[in-house]
Amino acid sequence: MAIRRGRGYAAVNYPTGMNLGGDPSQALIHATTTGTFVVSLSSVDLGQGLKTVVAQCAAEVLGLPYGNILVDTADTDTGPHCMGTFASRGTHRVGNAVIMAATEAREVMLAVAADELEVDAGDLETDGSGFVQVKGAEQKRIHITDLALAAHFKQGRTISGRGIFLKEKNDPVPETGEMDPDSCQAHACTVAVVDVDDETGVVEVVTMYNAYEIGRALNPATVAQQVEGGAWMGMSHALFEATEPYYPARSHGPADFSEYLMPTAADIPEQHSAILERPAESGPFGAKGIGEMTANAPIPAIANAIYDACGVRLTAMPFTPERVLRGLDALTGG
Amino acid sequence: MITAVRIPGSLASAAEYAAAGGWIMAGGTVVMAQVNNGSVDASELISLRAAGLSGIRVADDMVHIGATTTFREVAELEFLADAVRTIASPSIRNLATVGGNLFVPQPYGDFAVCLLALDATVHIAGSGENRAAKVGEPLARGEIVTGVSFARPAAGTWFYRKAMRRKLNSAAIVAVAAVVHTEGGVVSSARIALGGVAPRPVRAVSAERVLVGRWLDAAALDEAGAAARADIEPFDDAYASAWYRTRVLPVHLRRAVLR
Amino acid sequence: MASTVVSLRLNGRPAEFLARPGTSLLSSLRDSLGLMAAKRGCAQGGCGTCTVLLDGRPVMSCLVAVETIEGASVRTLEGVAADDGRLDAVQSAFLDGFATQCGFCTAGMIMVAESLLAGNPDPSRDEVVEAISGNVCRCTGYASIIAAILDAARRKREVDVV
Amino acid sequence: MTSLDKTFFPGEQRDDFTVIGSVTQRADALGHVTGRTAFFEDLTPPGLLHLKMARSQRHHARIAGVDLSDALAVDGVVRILTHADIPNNLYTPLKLIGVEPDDEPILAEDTVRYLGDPICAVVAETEAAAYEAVARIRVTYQDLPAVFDVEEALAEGAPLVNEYQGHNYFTYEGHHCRRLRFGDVDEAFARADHVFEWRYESAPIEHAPTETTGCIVVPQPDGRLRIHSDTQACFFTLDNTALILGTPFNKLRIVGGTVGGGFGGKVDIVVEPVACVAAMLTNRPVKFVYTRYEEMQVSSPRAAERIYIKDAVMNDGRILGRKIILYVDAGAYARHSPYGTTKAAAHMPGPYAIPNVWADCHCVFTNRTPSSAMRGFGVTIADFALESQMDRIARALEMDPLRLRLLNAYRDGDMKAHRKVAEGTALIEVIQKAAAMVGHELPAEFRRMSSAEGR
Repeated sequence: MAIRRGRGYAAVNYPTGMNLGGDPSQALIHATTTGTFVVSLSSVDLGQGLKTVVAQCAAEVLGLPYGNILVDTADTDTGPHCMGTFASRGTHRVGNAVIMAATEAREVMLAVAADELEVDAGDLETDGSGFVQVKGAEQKRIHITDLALAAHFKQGRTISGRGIFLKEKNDPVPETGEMDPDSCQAHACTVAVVDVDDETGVVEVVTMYNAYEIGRALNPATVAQQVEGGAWMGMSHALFEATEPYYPARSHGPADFSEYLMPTAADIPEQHSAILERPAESGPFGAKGIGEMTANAPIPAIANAIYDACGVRLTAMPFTPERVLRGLDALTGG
Repeated sequence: MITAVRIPGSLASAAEYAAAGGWIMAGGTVVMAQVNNGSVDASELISLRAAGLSGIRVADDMVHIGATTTFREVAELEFLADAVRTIASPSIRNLATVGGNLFVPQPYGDFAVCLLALDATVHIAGSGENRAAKVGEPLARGEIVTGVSFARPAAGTWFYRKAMRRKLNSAAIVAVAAVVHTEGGVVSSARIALGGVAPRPVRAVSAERVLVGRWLDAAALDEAGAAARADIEPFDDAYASAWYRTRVLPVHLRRAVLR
Repeated sequence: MASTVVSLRLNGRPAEFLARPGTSLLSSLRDSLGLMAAKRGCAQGGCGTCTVLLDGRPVMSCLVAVETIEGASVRTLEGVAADDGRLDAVQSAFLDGFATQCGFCTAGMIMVAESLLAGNPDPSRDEVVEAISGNVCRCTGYASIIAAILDAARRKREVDVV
Repeated sequence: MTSLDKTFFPGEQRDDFTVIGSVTQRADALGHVTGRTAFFEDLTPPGLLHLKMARSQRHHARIAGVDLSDALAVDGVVRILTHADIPNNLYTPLKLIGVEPDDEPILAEDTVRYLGDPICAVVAETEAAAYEAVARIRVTYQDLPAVFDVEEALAEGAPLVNEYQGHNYFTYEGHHCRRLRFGDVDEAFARADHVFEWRYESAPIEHAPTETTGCIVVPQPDGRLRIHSDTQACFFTLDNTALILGTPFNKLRIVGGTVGGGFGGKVDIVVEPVACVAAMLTNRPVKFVYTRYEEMQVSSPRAAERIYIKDAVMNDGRILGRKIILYVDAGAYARHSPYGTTKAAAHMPGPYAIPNVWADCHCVFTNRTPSSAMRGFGVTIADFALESQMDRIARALEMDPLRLRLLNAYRDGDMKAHRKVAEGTALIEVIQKAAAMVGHELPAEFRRMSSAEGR
């Protein structure tokens, strides 16, 4: 019996946004009378943290603290249209729409402040803590709460903005497949280290090293969540998952979480991930969509590591102990 | 649809309800899952929670475990702790019982495999005489398992290994439980039970025959493991194919004993 | 098919409610008592999203026939924070450690951790892993959850020393 | 451990942000750790009815008869819906972006096409009564031949899976597949030092969110329906549901946005339409939430794929041409698979500059659970094939697998096979970084490579 160690590589790219475009999202933003900004959307947070990251986008553009932003979303009576949360489009599409809406609202906010401070709006800046101030004369300033009250009760103006992101729909040329299928591409390279038990065919992923290029990490903590959870899912796909374990035969489909195999907390590898940033021109602050791609590179990296470890080339997912062992038997003529 | 849940305060009362056709439930880990998806083919549930069947007694190396003793409690028997840790998850082991495990189909029911290897006696009560049975014997309507008993194996004679697709909380690909005695390195007796490789826990009698009289080494165990293929009725399921179970059975039999 | 009155000690307070025959503790918590922290992820005991503490020990509440635990003590995530809303160490560690994503498994994970740390103030990583081995998370890959539980243990020990 | 490496692309960075790029606590985390985040199923409107589905127990069959009499006799059953109750029973979700034809019934009419195809919806006062009634519905089937293999499905004489599609493939503007034609692959194979051809395959994969797909529909005093749903796409669900119900769009309101994991599985429109019909016909709130079994076996998985890749390769590792034949197993109905198959075609030939590319990507119908979108839609399985292929080429040529990739990596300015000029590329850099992380030594010329510099 031997445990055989191997290392495998894979490098991938992944498109952001619904294939071929035609997938708009809108955002509306308005200030309450006390200077909180409400971002109205109909977009869905699946747990990836969309609400958090679009609030960050709004705060950044408005020059206000994150705490001044409320996100009200996913009610079709109150939120403007969003195509949906899929295709790694949420941060990209909705982020851009929110930036556009917040930019319009910021212009009004500065115009209101200019009237209150009796200066030119072009001479104003935000300090990030809640004040609008005169550049170079920071003592001349007004707090967002006073500013919003003045807009409503004195000046009779709404501090609000509208935003939309639309990449025009593109139809592929039927003969050649010529098309414009993406807004930008994110990138990943995985190195997987595996141990193969050559008597049982059991594969253990020992370590995964991942390098991701994601445009910009808008919130490094939620980026880390996506990449760690996504790489786990990739490893799970690679070694365990199938709703039809005897595909294309339709038998023994798992009915529950006992039969549908995914790694438990005891089966996870050590993960080391590095994030690279090459801001995308089309992305909100350069961000690309990364929700999906994190699961992809681990699968071939693990297949290639298994080959490196024991010489068995697996061409069918998932890489079950049975497939590894049949491969080993074939190598030894067993 | 369930129309009543009985919680008898005594064994006699439980037996009466059982004779009337209700489903017996101890920890609920199997029965409640079926209640929840509407697949229980009975209208009454009989909970044994208050029937006084819980507890572990150890006297003169004889162990008696009450039917509704949970696996959390069984894990306190040191030699069985490792085996118990391979059964489901701690949250399930806080509910699941020894009695219930006897009725779980393979590839679940690991403790029944242990009991078979331990040559345990299953104590059964019912409307008539109480009786003692072997692991795997069917119950008549109205009968209730009250507990199991077995001799605690001597130090160094108990072996257990469960091969799973995951490291924790998964069904058996192959479970091996064995009591093997040696004298001067030579096997004097072996009682081996297997799980995951037949619809019920099975004795690997062919493997036992190979081992007795042999040095307990890898070669003997590999030969025994190969022989054990005659004792199994392996099946395909969501975890592994019959081919794979058969293929790795000798590996796990050897690893169970040589660790 | 008469319902039964069941009384429990629920998050330290008495609770009394009606249950139809065969009702699970999970259904009673959610449908009769309005306690929604425990989730119905599978109703088969396979996911752990419904984990609560029954007499101090974690159980899948979907597998407990509520009529059979008359008089028992049940603790849910709603009963973990202090009455004034202060989070306990496990909750704080999950929050600070970014150990939640969609949040659907969180209640079960926290309840398992509460029970583990009550009995074992300094668990090893392996002990944490085994404790949560019945709880499925599809988002995180588990590493942040394991780290948060170990961090919670440290926080609790520091508080105890002070 | 995850860390940011700012040393790459130094000229393209901007760091004058205050909120962007900083660790910010999640807006939803406090609700999660206190158990107070409200998911759709945490709503218990008074008078709530429960809907459970009676499903096909055959892979492919004519329905000879459905007997509801025993089921209707179950105490607590309020109504049993059949296809006749659904105003526009036939649909396809992508009709919103112009995809045709409608090919899937909400409730089966005369044929079932996969194990689990919905037939009747029981609406009852309790879940237990609904289950009991489902068990008592008697469906008489006349079995039809079924096909489960994508290539067998395309062979002459295969049973027709979906007569609305007319073939066992989705038709792309008159073609039996989505085509990609770039350069001249045959010429590349003729010129190549080596030709490598291998096959790859996957099985269907479940999203397995911890929260299953579901909704609660609550009739409102103004006659509208409020739909509490865990959909990933509120308006997409609303628009499709309104079309199926034949109601004005503004009769419906979707409230959602808090989802216990989606991963693409909650883009399908599989619970809302029938729950809305039930709510309209009973004028009571109705809950339809998938059981874990339904989520595992009936909800659409990630499609199984079969991929053949044939490469024309030179001795120095340059790939001259790549020919791909790809089959997506869509199952019995189209759902989102025509789109996913096009996305797979657009992804070819992977992140490499290959001057000659030919791909036929087939969206194939078989008698299994319809597949649909999942994280990495159209790409995940292709990447398994493409990157396994790269590893095998490297080994066949006895080349360093990273240098092979770097040599062929696409860069800014390269024309992709779908005739879009590449920009913002960074494949070279992620490979360089990964190599550094594991101590895989690269010669200076490979360390100096840059995606931003054309070749």
